[in-house]
Amino acid sequence: MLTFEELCELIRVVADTRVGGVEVERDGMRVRVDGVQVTVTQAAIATAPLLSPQVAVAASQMPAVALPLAALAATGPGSAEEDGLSFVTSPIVGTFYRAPNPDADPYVKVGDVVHKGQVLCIVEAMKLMNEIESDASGTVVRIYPENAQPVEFGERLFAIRAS
Amino acid sequence: MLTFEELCELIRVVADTRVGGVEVERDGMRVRVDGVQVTVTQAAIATAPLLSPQVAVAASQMPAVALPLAALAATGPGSAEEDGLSFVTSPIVGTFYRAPNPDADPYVKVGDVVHKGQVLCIVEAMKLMNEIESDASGTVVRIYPENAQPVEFGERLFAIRAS
Amino acid sequence: MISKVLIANRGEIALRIIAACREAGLATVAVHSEADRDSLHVRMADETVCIGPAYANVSYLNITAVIAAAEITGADAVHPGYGFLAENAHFAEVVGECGLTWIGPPPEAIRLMGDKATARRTVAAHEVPILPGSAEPLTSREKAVELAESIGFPVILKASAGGGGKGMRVASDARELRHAFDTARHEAERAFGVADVYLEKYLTSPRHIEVQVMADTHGRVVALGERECSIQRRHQKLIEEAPSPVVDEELRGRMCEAAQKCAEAVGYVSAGTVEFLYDGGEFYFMEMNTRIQVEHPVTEAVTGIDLVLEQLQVAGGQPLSFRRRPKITGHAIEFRINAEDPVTFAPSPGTITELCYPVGPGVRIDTHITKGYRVPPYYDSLLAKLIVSGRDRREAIRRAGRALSMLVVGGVKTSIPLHQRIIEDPDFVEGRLSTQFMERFAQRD
Amino acid sequence: MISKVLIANRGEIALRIIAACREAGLATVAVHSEADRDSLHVRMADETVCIGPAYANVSYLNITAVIAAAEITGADAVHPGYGFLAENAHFAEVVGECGLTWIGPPPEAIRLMGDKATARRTVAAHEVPILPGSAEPLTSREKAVELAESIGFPVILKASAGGGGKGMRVASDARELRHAFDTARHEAERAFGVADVYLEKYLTSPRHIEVQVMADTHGRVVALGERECSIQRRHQKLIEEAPSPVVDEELRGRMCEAAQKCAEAVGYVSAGTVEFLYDGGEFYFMEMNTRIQVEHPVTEAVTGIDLVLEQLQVAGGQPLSFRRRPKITGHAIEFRINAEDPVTFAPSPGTITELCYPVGPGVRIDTHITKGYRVPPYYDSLLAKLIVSGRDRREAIRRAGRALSMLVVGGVKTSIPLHQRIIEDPDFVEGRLSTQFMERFAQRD
Repeated sequence: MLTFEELCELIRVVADTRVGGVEVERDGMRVRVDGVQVTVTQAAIATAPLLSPQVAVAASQMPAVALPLAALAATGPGSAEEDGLSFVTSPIVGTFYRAPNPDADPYVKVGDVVHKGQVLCIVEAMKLMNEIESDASGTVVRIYPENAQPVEFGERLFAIRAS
Repeated sequence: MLTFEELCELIRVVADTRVGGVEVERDGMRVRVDGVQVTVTQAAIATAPLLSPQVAVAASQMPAVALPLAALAATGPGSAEEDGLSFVTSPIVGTFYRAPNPDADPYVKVGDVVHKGQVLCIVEAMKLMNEIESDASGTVVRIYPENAQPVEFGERLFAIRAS
Repeated sequence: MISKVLIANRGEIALRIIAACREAGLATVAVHSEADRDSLHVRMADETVCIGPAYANVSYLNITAVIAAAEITGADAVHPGYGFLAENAHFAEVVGECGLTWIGPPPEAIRLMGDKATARRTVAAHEVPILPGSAEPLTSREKAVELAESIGFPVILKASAGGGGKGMRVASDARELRHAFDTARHEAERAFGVADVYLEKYLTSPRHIEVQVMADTHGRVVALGERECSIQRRHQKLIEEAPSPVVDEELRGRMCEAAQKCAEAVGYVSAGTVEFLYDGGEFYFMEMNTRIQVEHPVTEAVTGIDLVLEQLQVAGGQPLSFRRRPKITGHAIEFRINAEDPVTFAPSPGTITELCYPVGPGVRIDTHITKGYRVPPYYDSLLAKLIVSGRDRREAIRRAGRALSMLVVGGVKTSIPLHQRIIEDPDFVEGRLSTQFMERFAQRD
Repeated sequence: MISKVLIANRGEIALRIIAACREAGLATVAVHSEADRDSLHVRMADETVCIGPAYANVSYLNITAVIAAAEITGADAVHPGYGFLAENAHFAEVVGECGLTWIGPPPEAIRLMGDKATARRTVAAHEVPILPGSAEPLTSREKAVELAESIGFPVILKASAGGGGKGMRVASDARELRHAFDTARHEAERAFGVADVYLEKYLTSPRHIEVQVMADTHGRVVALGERECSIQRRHQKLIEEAPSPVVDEELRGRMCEAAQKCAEAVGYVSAGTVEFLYDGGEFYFMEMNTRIQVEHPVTEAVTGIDLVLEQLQVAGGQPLSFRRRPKITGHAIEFRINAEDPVTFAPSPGTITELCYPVGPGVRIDTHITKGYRVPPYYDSLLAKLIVSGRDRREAIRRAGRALSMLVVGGVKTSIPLHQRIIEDPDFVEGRLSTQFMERFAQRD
């Protein structure tokens, strides 16, 4: 069951994430944490995996984009799903290039339909051009870095909506 | 179940994070801490002034004696009311004596009915015998220090139930 | 010998005294107000006694409560720290009358040095240089004008019983002096209960340089070199350093000798500080502080001597651990980290939400704050003392830059940004200091 | 000249390097794993780059990621700290090939000193005393026995490529040696990929005494005196001090000369440490560590020199700030505060729920922890280094008692109670130290 530290942490998570509240019931223990504002709209999907599976998240108003990178990266490099979106994150540190060379067309642009395994961009590190492949199929809805911009490990590169 | 320190910590977390409230139920103990803005039913008199959120501790938990001195003393020297009890606390640092001299009878004993202004004990400081008067009328239900024991400022000396 | 010390103070100095007691193998009793119940000095002491409500006049300044706390805990000595009751001769007497050891100078020395006019007369009789002025309290306005004209304007009027800037008035001609005379007497009477004022030549831009002394009960008095404390704001020191950039070995010798004479003149024991004004190559006695001072760590840093530990040993009857003036090694600067608005200087109480310490060589921090600590609004605004040291002044300043930039105190406004600007000021860097420094700095800024 | 330093490390040493960079006026880039996102070194750096997941082999040990982080931030120099990639000659080479300045010794010096048998041969050729043993890797079991019989048992087998105790075997007679020979080779092969082992006379109860050296690119090599690091547990140092209680000025001169020769023999640049075993009045080369060390602060405390700052200046092409061996002033002791169970020594990760620092003179704390910090389970257990100093060893130990008792680290178990017991041990107090100290201490305890 929840330790005391976990309980406090839970409250902080509720406050930080601005979810409406949390209720946990198990082994004769019941915990309910009401969120910061009482008004409530739609369910949070992404916070649940952060907490133990016994946590029932009642309601929330958290938009997809507000997810901290930490939560994302915790799922490992590659993609992270959220609201039907997949995120392709950088598996390495380096410089992001949208095209194989300065004169070429970009690999993809917003609106393109891509398939799993298709090359989306290049991340250059130590003069090596690393092709980054999509690990989802769908439509590119957003490209995060500018061309030739540095990217960190775990940084979001593309958002793809499953088709 | 929750220790007293944990309960206090919990209240602070609720206050700091500004969540709506917390409810914990386990092993026959139920604790509910409502957040800062929400008005709430019944208040524990001694703790409330110290902390901002309103606290309702239910059932068997937290007998009067478990209250920290801090909560008490915050109400100032003299008496602090709680559940129909008045507490006479020491207005000075010194040594507590139940009688005017070693051969005399104690001023009061448990079960005695006292009236406001009646001398209950002596607290000696720098060779001065300071008579401590009751600021409530009622029955003495408890005498906290032993005879000739040192007492701090704000320390409880007597519990008196209003008659 | 003593075995259990009651610390009649709070904050960083209470902790500092506990630290010295631990090294000396002495038990400690912390007294505290209700507001300081969760303070670090309470937590670190062996025993604790709540002596009253938050306001100092009913707790830390309550002599009966402090003495009663010593009685009920069986403490056999009292260390007053600085501020509060530290320079209260009556308290020191009561401590002695109650059979407790006072960790400080004899009450008569406190009383004598507490009367500024008497102190001035006393040290002058021992050939300590003083500024030209009146030997006795001034009896009339015209006597004052006559004297001022003979020594030359500007002059300053000071309250005999004074300190901390109260009752002081500067006059640059006879007209101003006539006006100031009544005002100063009135202010002195209101602040200290005694209207007596005396007059001195006024230096417009002197340095404040003070000498640390230590004396034991075996008749040994040693001066430990000087501290430059010219960086002040409203008579409150902000930055102190040792040695002074302007004092050479010859001058240090003369100042230390003068300070030693001051201490000897009053039969001094324990730690004390003789404050001088320095101008144009000469120094003049200003006053003697009969207690350990906030800025004692810079002297500790350049001498290697633990002054508070020496106080405890001296109080226990032991001789000083050193026979003569210790060698000064390197340079040390103390920055007072106050909880205050860096622009308006208004006090800034609140909760410490973040606290990170600098790493690396040459840094000492004396503080009672921790993350989560609530700075109470009842007491002074000193949060911490940052003391940096290096092989020379330049290195100490460089390290100060690093340490100030890595010291993070969140939740309250502090004087850290002010210090960061001061150490980049060319006058500061070059050591061109005077008590007018902050005024000029504020104008330039 | 360099202007922006990438720090290829974490924890207290990353902060220590940031501190030195701030004094040198250099910008800083922190790299970090996902687990260290909220770490203090990340917060204190000018720029930060996440280089990989929590596990060190895919982040702090990932050469490509570290170099790429330097590239994207425009850093022009790399400081490796200690551990991780600090003694990886290949990494040092890659740094150079990428046009970045390596803040450390030349890769060849790292490589040569990394091969323990080669290092031994090299320094012996420069008249640095070594223990009797084999000049080359041993070719057969019987050759080993023959040699051991000529120099006398006990002997120790060591892996040529080794370090940190792996591949080591002690044999007290021919039978044990025959058995140990195969085991040691097997262990060496598994641990380092090379089975080569060599043999040395084994000292049963020596002291571990090391000498700090600094060299610049202008051919100047200076030794900065010794550190005694005999208090170890499983080849991990626990307490280090300077100077050694057993080293007098004559011996110090000889050891420093030997250390200087070791550095000169390999064209050394930057900070390095030559480790010696000391027994019966003689000392013997053990190995050279080609990096800044955890215990460098004790040398800083007794010399006044900022070793990390010197590293930065040397890397920028400047000469050392001192020409000859600095004077040793006072005594300093470092205590490693690890997150570990004080009885079982098992690592104790968790959240720091409480953190209070000691006050008073002679205390330095280098740490990356703050209240609320979560000690990640992925890296080493060093939480903080407490360095105390005093005018002599006795004073340093007394101050250590005070500082250890006032240092409060809540939420995880630490080595503080262990240190408190050690400094009361009569052998420790008298300076009777050897690498067997902890073993005996544990038995007595």
